[in-house]
Amino acid sequence: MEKQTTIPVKINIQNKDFNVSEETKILQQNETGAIVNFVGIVRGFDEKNNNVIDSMTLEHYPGMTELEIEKIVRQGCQRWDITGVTVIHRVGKLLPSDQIVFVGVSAKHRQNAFDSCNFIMDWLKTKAPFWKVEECNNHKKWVNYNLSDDEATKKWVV
Amino acid sequence: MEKQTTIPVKINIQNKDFNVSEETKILQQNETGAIVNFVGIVRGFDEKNNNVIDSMTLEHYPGMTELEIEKIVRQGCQRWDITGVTVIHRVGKLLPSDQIVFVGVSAKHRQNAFDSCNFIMDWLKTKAPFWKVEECNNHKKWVNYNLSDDEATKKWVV
Amino acid sequence: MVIKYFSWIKEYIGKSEELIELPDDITTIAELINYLDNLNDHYKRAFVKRDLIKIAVNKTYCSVETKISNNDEIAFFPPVTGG
Amino acid sequence: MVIKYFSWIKEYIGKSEELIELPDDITTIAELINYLDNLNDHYKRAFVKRDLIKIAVNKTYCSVETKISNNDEIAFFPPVTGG
Repeated sequence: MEKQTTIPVKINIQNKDFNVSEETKILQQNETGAIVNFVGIVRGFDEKNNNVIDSMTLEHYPGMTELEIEKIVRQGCQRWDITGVTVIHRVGKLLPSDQIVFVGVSAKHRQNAFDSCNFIMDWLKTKAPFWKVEECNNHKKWVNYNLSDDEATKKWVV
Repeated sequence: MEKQTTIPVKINIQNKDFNVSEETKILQQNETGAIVNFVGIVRGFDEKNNNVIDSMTLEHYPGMTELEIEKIVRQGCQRWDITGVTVIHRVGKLLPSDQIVFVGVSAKHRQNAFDSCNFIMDWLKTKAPFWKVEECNNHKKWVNYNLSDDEATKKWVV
Repeated sequence: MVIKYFSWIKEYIGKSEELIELPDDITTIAELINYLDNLNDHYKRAFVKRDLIKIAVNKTYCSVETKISNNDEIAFFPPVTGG
Repeated sequence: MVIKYFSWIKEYIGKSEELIELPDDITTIAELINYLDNLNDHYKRAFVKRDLIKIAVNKTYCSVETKISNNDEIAFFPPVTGG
């Protein structure tokens, strides 16, 4: 029997901020007992290069970004029994401590919500076409990708 | 070297509802890059017994509840590099689709936030002295504990 | 000694809390349960599933072997169902 | 054929998008990269780390062996860094 995959899915790429409470309410469906939210925050310090960050600008590949996130969400829906998914990713200029990404999943049971949210976030990090440039003292630097993000996806290979 | 465990921790047992956005903001510290929130929702249907639920009332053991949650949070702080923890659990009468519990963890890196939030929630389920009574047609029924909740804690045994 | 009861144990016994003077010959939780069990049918009914019952002494989980004294706060409750 | 460039590849090449008429003898992404590489130093610099560069054809990830035609939308970009 095929798994039900026709759950409410919301995917937004936007400049504006998001409200975690409102998104949590939207994720609630009839049978929801658990919601897990991931919120990514812009950090003011680049640990690897020992740099302070004044701001960061995100660009993306309109159209492909949404398609890639849809693919990841579809895999999550097939793998876990969940009742709703929301992915919001901001683009444009952001400041330290700004919210940058929201991944929320609702489910009947909590472990499905935890695992699918973690799964979607890990794959988003390695597949969704976004690029960050960090700004500091009028100098800009494209952020290098993290090998550890590729590593993180390995736990989902069955 | 001992792990830093003096991070901001908030533990509240309360009747009133909580605001997920506000709690998310409070969790943000200087170095926070990731926040994972768990929100538990009152379900309107008891799957195991095939019962509709009109309302549910939660009682707890004042004093011991806070102590047990503190112990769990302390273990989480020792095990993962995290920057803030909030646990809010409601007591009293709740209706289906009400928010019942919030566990939020902030960290520099996302996997620590995911794992410690999951850990705290699993142990809260089996250790924190709360009891639910379900009400339906003026009939009340104490909720039985779930063996699967004991099972869930086993993944954290190292 | 303060004894607290929660959830259906509280309902079976008919009170949420009571103050008792601990008899001298009772030194462990197991002995306290036997003592309460013999008081009347309400206690007997509450302690029928005694293997299931959780015990706390001074707000910390403990076992039936735990030593107790008259200054302790004891609590009996079913497995927890929060979250 | 539309070719899109992102992040530092866009900056090296100096444009985010261009329209080219695909020469008849170019049938794969690998051949297209060689063709662009020979146009001028800007492309050459962008494609120096070509093993690192990600490729999409019609908004789907693909490899250098992927067959392409003049109606396709091609994109070249560095490993992604969102989230």
